[in-house]
Amino acid sequence: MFETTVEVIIICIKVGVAGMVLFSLPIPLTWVERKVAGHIQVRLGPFRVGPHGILQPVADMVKMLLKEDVIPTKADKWLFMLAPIMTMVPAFAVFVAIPVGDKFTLPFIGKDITLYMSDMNVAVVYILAVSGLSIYGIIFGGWASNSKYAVMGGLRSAAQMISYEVAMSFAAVGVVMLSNSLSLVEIVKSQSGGLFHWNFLYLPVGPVWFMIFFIAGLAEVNRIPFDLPEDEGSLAAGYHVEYSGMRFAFFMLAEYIAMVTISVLAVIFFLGGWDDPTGVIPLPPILWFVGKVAAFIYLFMWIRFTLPRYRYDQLMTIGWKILIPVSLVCVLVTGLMRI
Amino acid sequence: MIFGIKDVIAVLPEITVAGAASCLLLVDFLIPRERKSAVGVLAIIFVIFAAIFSIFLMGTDVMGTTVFAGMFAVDGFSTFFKYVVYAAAVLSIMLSFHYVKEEGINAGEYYILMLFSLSGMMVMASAKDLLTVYVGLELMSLPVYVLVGFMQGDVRSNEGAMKYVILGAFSSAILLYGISLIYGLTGSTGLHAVAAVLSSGSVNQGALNVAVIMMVAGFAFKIAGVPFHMWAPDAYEGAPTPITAFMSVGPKAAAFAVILRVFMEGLGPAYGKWQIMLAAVAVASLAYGNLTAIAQRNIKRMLAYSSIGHAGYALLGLVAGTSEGVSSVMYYMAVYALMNLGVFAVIIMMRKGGQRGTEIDEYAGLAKSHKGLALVMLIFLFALAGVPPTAGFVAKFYVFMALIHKGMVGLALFAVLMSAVAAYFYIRIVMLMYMREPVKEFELAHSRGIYYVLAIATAGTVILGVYPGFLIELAQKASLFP
Amino acid sequence: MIPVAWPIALGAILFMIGVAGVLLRKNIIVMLMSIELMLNSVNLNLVAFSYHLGDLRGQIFAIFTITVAAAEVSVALGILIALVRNRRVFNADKMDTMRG
Amino acid sequence: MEKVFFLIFAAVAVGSALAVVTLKNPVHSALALIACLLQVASVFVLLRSPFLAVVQVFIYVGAVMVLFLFVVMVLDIRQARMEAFPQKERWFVYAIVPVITVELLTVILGKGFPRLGPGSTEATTVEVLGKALFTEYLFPFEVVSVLLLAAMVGAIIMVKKRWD
Repeated sequence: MFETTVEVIIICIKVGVAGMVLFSLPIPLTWVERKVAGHIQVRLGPFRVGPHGILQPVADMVKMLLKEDVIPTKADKWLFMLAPIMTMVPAFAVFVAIPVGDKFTLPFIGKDITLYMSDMNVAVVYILAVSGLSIYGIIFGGWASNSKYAVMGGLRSAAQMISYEVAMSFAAVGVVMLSNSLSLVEIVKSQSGGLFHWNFLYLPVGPVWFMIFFIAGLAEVNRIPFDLPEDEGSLAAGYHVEYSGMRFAFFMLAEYIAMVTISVLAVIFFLGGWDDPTGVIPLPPILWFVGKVAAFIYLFMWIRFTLPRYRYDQLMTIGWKILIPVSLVCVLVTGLMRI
Repeated sequence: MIFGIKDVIAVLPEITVAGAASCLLLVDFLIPRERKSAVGVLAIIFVIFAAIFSIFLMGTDVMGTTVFAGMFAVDGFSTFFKYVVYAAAVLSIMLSFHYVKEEGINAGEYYILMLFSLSGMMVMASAKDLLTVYVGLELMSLPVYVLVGFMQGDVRSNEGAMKYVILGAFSSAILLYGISLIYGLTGSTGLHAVAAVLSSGSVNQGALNVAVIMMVAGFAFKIAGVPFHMWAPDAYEGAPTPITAFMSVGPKAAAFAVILRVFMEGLGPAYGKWQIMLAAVAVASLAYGNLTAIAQRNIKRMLAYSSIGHAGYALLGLVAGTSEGVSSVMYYMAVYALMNLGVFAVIIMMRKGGQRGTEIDEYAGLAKSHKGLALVMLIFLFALAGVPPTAGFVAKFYVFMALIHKGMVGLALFAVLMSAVAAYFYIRIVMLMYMREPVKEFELAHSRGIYYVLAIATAGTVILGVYPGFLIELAQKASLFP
Repeated sequence: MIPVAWPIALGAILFMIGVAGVLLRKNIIVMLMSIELMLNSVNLNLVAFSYHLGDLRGQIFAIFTITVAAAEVSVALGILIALVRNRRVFNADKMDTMRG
Repeated sequence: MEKVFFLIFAAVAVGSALAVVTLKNPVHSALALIACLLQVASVFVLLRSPFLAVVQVFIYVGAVMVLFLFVVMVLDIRQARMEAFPQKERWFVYAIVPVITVELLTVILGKGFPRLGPGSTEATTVEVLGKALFTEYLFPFEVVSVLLLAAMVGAIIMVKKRWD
């Protein structure tokens, strides 16, 4: 009985910590994103609130909280209110299956604590499935707003996410073939032993899989150059054009978490997770992990402020005519190599 | 379990057809729009290859065994039905060459989808496990749904396809529910294992009843048996005519192959349960199909109701539940394929320019200007009505004999009565052709494909009527219980 | 441990709700969704039996059912789009070009 | 504990299934169906079939339902969504469906399923399923692959504007 209680308490703590981290992540991320934008595009970025604008996110948050929550008159009220939550829940639920490290031993008590909530043996499929669900918030949000731009944005999003989910799943299949497991912990373990054991460097298919995953990931989280659903030029702001205040903040939150998810997955799938690339630097594994993820997030931002946006038909062409055929060939090659 | 070359050889015909369909998808890109018939010709060639492989398999030691862990049977029964569906596919493709140009739907995918459907039928004919039955059934149905709606600009085609797909999916769900109950009751989906458990008698009879009802309902949908026939008239009328011909023959034969095997082999021990249900479906189909056909003005619709009636006759052979009954159903399907395709060949010939050839009145006075064609049509209609000495008569006679030998004289009498009713609406067309004056000049579509089909179908209908022994013997040898 | 009767009962109820949906509703999209409901109850049956029989077959069958259902839906929706292009109908009862 | 969870899932599933067939707006029906499918996926987890649960979420909820919504939105079914419900001319269905349901339940569950055991506590692993799929069930697997190709060709040919 005691054992079970302890287990339950540990799980609760894990959930609490993960939830808090995820909820507070956008606060630094928005600041970082604007600063990166400022530096890349040679302008200042936020500079007024606090030193180097470091308190800007706080000001933003206050603004979000105080803003009027507008619900359009002709909107489908329930769906309109439900939609932001529907994007957010899957974004959080994904993290149930994501490990951030193997385990560590509590000092003094000598109890092992794993750094993941559950090591599912279907984790890869679970993550693909659940992260795919966040699309519903976008579709329903766009539809419920009863606005042309919002519906168009929702439709584009649906088409885009479905198309790129195929390529993304293929990339996941490739990783599963390379690592022989559907469990994320196992996938990381199979890459342990330094840089040259990482799936990223499993030549010749590793880099290809990585690129497919990365491009599909960019499209899945609607980031530039694939942010057609919120194309300001032609669609105002896309599916969340009618949203304001906290509900809008929820969408933003979900978007940032999705970006983090893709970064985390890329690190776990291809960059050895918490594995030390050199094998000699005595850093704790979790720092390696966080460092890799942070580098990835920076990469996302870098791309956002450097590249222009694709046209919609180009987007579909890339998805269906390039990524998917390449994935198919890659599956074949990987299969032959793994026999 | 490792699979060997034997398993691959056993499914060589299926591989040929499915592989041909996939390859033709690519070849189709190279062929310009006005020459898409080439895809159809290639399709016919590949089907003939498959047929050759089927013959070749009969001589090997694969014959009479099951492969792929008991999923797939190679036996005389499956080969017989495969030949029926090969014939249906080849003849329907021949009928299409002219028609698709006339309707402006000459796309390569038309023939390719027919090949996909054909491969599904072949899987069905050999299915030895309820899982294979289900996937085969769906592989057969999905392309046909699309083919029915192939005339994109025609609302009737779209509507027919929509009704067909909704009711088809509905019936699949019902069938699956029955299959899931069978699985729960017997712990298996392999037909032999199911039969073994059922004959041991230790099953929940109530749940078995429900399962059998669901399966009868699901299969009755596929063969358009009353009261699960609502899709048939609309789908038949809306579909491009060669597809109507194809779906009235091919899927029906494949569905009967599956029904025979599932009920006789798998649910054989529950004969008492399904016999009465199938008899009810058969009687209802005979009565409703034949009586409603009388009132039709559209010939495709009339043939839809007539096909409902024919499904009733064929079901009677299964109701008898004997070896003779099974072989009578097999013979019936082969003959029905020939005579029905023949009638449709004439209908397709009548489709030219502004002349649709689908209203019964359009046939008035055909015999005055086109004696040969009218004669051929007369032969097919007589065969469908069951007038001797055509093959249609022999087929019906053989079914009735199976019933009488089993002691079901009442059913046989009812069926005879219904064929008298049926004779009325078939012969009405004959009267129209011979007794009335033509309203206007007939335009006929002259196409080599149609001539071939007419020749083959006429020869088959007449020869099998006069010398039925050869095919009957074949059916008896290939029956499930030789 | 869940008794076998429970999921089977749930399956039967969902199945009948699906049947009622197909028979009662006229909106084609809702009819298709009801069919999905029926297929879903079939999967529930198969998985429950598979679990209680200690046999894989049911789960494999359910995987096939899900796959085939997805294919079926794509074809059905394709046909629906073609139909709607020609004639803006969504109700099964309004499909009345053909009679007899 | 499991039983409590099952009852919760079952109650939500039945409720949302009823919502699917009674709600007037197809978009709301779709939302209800999504809820129902998720509940059934949860039941799969309770029945120790985690792989099937995620497949259900992945394919049904993640792809099929998006397709439904996509079509609803592309066709802009807003105008066509209203329909008389309940429909008077089909009153008999209301009478028959509950009767059949009760009958189904009593008949199926009356004598039970003698061959069924209590069920194991171990979850089916993906490895076992994968092996079975590629050995014993190889043939249906290949047939389904052909079927998917055929369905893809069919769906495209239906929707594509072929020539005008």
